[in-house]
Amino acid sequence: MKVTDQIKISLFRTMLRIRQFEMAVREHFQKTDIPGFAHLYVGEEAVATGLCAVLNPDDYVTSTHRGHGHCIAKGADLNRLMAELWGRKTGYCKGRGGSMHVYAREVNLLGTSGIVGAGLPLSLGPAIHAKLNKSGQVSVCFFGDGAANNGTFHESINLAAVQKLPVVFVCENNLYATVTAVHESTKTENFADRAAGYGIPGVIVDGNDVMDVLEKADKAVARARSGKGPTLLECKTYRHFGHYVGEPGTAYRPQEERNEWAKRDPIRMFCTHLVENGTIDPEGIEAIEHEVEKEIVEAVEFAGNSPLPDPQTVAQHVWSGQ
Amino acid sequence: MKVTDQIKISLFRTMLRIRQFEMAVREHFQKTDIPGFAHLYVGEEAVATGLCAVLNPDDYVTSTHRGHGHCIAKGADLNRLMAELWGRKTGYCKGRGGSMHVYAREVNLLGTSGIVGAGLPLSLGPAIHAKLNKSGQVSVCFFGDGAANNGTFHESINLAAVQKLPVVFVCENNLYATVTAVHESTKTENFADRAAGYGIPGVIVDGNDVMDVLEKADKAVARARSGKGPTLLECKTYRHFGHYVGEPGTAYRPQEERNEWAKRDPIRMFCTHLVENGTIDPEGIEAIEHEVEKEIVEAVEFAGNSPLPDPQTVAQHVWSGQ
Amino acid sequence: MVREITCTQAIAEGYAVAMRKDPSTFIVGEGIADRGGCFGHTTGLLVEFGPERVLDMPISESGFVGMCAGAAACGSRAIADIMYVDFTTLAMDQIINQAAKLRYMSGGQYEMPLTIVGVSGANRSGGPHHSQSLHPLFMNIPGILVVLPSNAYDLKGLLAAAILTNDLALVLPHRGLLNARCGVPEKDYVLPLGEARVIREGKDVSIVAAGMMLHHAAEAADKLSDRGISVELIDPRTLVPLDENTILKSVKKTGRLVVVDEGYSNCGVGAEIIARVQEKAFDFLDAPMQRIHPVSAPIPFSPVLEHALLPDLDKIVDVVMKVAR
Amino acid sequence: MVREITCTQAIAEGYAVAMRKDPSTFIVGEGIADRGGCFGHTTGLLVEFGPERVLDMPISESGFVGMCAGAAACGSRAIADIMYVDFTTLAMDQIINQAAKLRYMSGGQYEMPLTIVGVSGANRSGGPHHSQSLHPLFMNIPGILVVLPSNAYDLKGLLAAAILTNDLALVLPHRGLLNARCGVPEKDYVLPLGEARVIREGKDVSIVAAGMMLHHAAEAADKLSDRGISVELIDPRTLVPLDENTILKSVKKTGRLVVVDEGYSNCGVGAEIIARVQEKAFDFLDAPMQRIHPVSAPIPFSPVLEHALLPDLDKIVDVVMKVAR
Ligand SMILES: Cc1ncc(C[n+]2csc(CCOP(=O)(O)OP(=O)(O)O)c2C)c(N)n1
Ligand SMILES: Cc1ncc(C[n+]2csc(CCOP(=O)(O)OP(=O)(O)O)c2C)c(N)n1
Ligand SMILES: [Mg+2]
Ligand SMILES: [Mg+2]
Repeated sequence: MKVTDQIKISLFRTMLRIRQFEMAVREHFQKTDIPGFAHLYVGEEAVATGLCAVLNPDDYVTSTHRGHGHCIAKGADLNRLMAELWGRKTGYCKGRGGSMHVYAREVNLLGTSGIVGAGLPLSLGPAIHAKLNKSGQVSVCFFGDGAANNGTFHESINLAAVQKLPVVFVCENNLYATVTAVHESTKTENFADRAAGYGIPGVIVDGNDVMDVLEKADKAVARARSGKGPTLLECKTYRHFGHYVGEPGTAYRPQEERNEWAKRDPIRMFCTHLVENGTIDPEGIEAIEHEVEKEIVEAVEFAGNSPLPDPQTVAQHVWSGQ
Repeated sequence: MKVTDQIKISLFRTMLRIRQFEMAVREHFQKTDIPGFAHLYVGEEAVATGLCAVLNPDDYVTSTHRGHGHCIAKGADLNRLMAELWGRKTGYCKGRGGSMHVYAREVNLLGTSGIVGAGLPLSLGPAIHAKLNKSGQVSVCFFGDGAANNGTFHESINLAAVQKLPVVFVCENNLYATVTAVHESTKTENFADRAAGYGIPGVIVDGNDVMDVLEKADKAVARARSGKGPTLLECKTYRHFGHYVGEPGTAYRPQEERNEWAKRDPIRMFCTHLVENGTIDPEGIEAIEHEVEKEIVEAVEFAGNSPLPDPQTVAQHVWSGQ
Repeated sequence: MVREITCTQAIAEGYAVAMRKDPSTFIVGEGIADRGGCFGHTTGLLVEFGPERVLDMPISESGFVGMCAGAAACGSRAIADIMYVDFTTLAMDQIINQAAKLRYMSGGQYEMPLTIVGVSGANRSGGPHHSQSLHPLFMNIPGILVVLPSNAYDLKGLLAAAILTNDLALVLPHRGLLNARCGVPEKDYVLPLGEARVIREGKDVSIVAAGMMLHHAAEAADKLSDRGISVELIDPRTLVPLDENTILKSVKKTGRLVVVDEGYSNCGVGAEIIARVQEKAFDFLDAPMQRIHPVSAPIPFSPVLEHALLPDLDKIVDVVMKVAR
Repeated sequence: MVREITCTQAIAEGYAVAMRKDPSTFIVGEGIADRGGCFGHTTGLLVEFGPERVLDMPISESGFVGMCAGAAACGSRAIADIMYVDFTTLAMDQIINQAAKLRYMSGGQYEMPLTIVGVSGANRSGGPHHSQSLHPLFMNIPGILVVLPSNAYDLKGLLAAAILTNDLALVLPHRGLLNARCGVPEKDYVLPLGEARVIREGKDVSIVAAGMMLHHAAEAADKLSDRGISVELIDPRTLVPLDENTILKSVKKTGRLVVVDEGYSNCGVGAEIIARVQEKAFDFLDAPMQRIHPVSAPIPFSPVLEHALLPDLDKIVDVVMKVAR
């Protein structure tokens, strides 16, 4: 894939969109406009953005509990996404799902998930569906370092490998699963090393460098699309905030480590790169910032003004034909 | 461990004991003396034998649906084992378990299993129990190539590795899981390669050479006992008969392959080795054969003459204190 | 004269009916392709439908059930043949938390045309891990159809129907009935889900029993008839949805009910049916309703113990005698 | 005056009681060691009992529950803190097929002193994967104790008791009650399992309700009393074993029964209790018994829907009014 300036600017815009969306979620969660839980993707925007940039609109994505970024990068409507988080009727799932159970069929998003690791088996579904239909679609499966120690990781990757399913497995290694550091839950150096045990390629990616993500994702997606089977990408990255809004994320993560990663903020790094290379000038950046800000304000307004679901409908959609 | 002639002869005796036990099981299953299912270990005797030869009596073993060999190698009483297979009151489990659910506490056998892969998580239990008690005991976990594709494999080995539990994971790769060849269920060349993904040693073993098994098991057990954590051993081997008694095992396994492995019969090979090296003479072999035969005849008699369980006791042992 | 086939053959035919009707249907499982399944119950599928639609799986129950759920959401029609229902425990998260909830969680965006087929029930010393009747667990979870056929005719038609609905369905052929034969048309057909069948009419006591238990109950009904007790016997055929009306109508006539089920008693099928009947036909009841289930213990291996655990002809006769008094 | 603590603190204290009493007891879970558990419910355990007995786990529910089952068989006393009961689906095979059956399968050779603790129930938009009440599934399987405490006092004493038995136990604190306080002695104590408590005596209608539902039922009882209906309210505290006698005694007095439970209706707690009562107190019943459960749907995220789904004060009052009439 040739990465034109236009594409680069759109990558920047997507990352910013995710960032600002998440900051708005944070604010409105704290104001209790948003119920339930909210796990923010701030700091990890380059992964979803670089990955989804190489996908076709009809490719599939399965996501995690930390899924807003994947939804946005895949093209989900910000209004309907925000409304879902607010538990409104206009949300993608009519308020039934909320942050941890967003599904958006119009962009082939097969769900965020409240069960860690559950997206891995599910992600094989779109892949075999595509294979049966010879549609050339690809399935991308995001999951965390914590999920990588669940049995679903093993069964799913092995099964995809042996069936040569068009899946790209994307481990977002942000070094922690809730409060547990990676080295406390596995003795492997890199999750990418596990790929060899399934006879597929494993690739380490700088998850804070959107261009590195895009480049390696492009290869993995091409490989999947051409029928050669899955790839395991391990994207090293970091969340800026706590595990969820309300959890400070400081007690178990050394200050120094947090500072180091703050310096490597994916958006700031890419912005600097774009400006330094003359892809865009600071005014251009500012213009995008304003445009995105407007989108987010609009999404918040849309969500806030949306009606609540009708309680009478609570039993609807359990069975088909309802 | 220094392998004396005496030990070698006892290895031979154990392998033969397993073989003859299994042949008796086969006969009495076909006669319908033995109900349920019977999965024979014939052809794989060197694995259990070599492994258990380096264990202490109080070390633990978890086994599989193909578990008679593990039971015998661990020192289970042939009479009580056979009686269990016959569903008799005198069996280890008073007839509640049968072939696929044998437990023998007196030799720390934590069970064969009707659920493939279920022994892997269970095997961590004795290990952490031993660690808590600083008892120096080791837990050995046998499982098949088919089980190695189950999520329990992944979770258990990773967990044992990160907790440095004294476990030895023994993959008995007999090239098939029921009718499915290894290469149809995974793209990995060797299961031992998966060990790297958990940061532990993975070792390929000639599962038909009892001396190779013993040597590598000795190292793995020593490593576990000294607190360095688990090892994954992959023992390449082959079952002579079908998946269970009644399944011919021929349709999906090429004749040539079966012939090749028949030539590598672990008992015959070791017998030749012993005789050629002068460890024992043919008369000595014959004497052992007769002794073992007697043991087996006795076990069959014991089982056949044992009373059935009392149907009135059917609800006993569901709850503690019953 | 109608051709007779076994339940094993009926499974293969039921699969084929659905796979013919909807070419988006595929089936996965362990050893189900060229080997025809461990009971021979998928014989012929690979030849008719080809290797793309009939796939062997590694021993990865969670992986392949989840794959089927995902594919079903995308619009394929999926069949996960899980061999024994005892193995659903390994895929429980994908069944309960994903497949059964996916339509609902998505607000109706996705359908779930997934059918899981697992041989169920105790028979000839399968032992604790190959004998269970786990349907009450699935009945408790909203969004799962539960089918418990008692004969090859129903099995073929109900299996096809389950596959062709857009709901998650669990179909549970009984291991002890796999070789049982009955007349089954060669042609493709589909039966409605949720319709009980009155097996025999009677006026003294109603018995509800599905799967293998129906056969014991039928024998019991014969014996009871000799003793002057007239049994109305009902095969619910599907437990979700349950044909409550047929049961209520019967109990309103007889005033007495016995439920026989091979699942466990506590929070089981008997409790559910009894609770419904007392609510909706309270004034018609002449005696406490009874339920007959296995003894509350894992299913033991030894034939004598297995027999002691399970409901059988004699236990049914005893209980019905008591109820009829 | 007795000190008041929350259910969260009561969990930590219940753990500590058992871990002090039996030094072979250890606890595992995700983030339960130096972080004190995701609800703060294991605070202090690491300091008191050390890193060998308080261990953090990878996200490997099947792995660590199985490990605990194995250790329990060997003679350690094991606690698997699984965070939310919704995650038991991932360990279902180890729970149902291994731990619950191991003593039985082994013919009594091994004990199973394993306790699984999972926060249960819907509260403030946990959504479909963090709100379930899955106890009916476990109640159906022989060999599992099921404890559903309604307050901090019971929680501490019943949790300790569950850990100190040699049976597999599931203890399910309600998420909505984690911050609820009541008087709890500082000293170590253990309560008997299987003893219901009559929360208030009454003569018109018996209500049985555990966990969070007890609190709604208690409010309803107040309101009903204003309307002249006298409710006898029973907290079963443990669902397995169930204190049938206390319930029967009450229904024999009132002639009317309503069961409220947060698990689903189909093959649920209401069905079970109703089936037992009609069998054993048939002649005492003056009206059909009723059960109140959530609407049969996954638990939705949006607060209005969540509220619509769950039993609450008004629904209980309505049903009891109907029953009492
Ligand atoms: C099966 C399961 N176990 C535990 C949890 C609780 N939990 C929610 S998020 C999380 C950590 C996940 O870590 P990781 O996969 O690395 O994702 P991250 O949060 O770092 O993005 C845990 C343990 C859960 N939701 N599901
Ligand atoms: C969870 C589960 N899935 C499927 C089965 C059915 N089954 C019994 S043995 C077996 C094959 C096991 O293969 P492997 O692990 O290689 O052991 P082997 O029989 O070759 O010794 C299968 C699929 C089972 N018992 N449990
Ligand atoms: Mg993480
Ligand atoms: Mg094998």
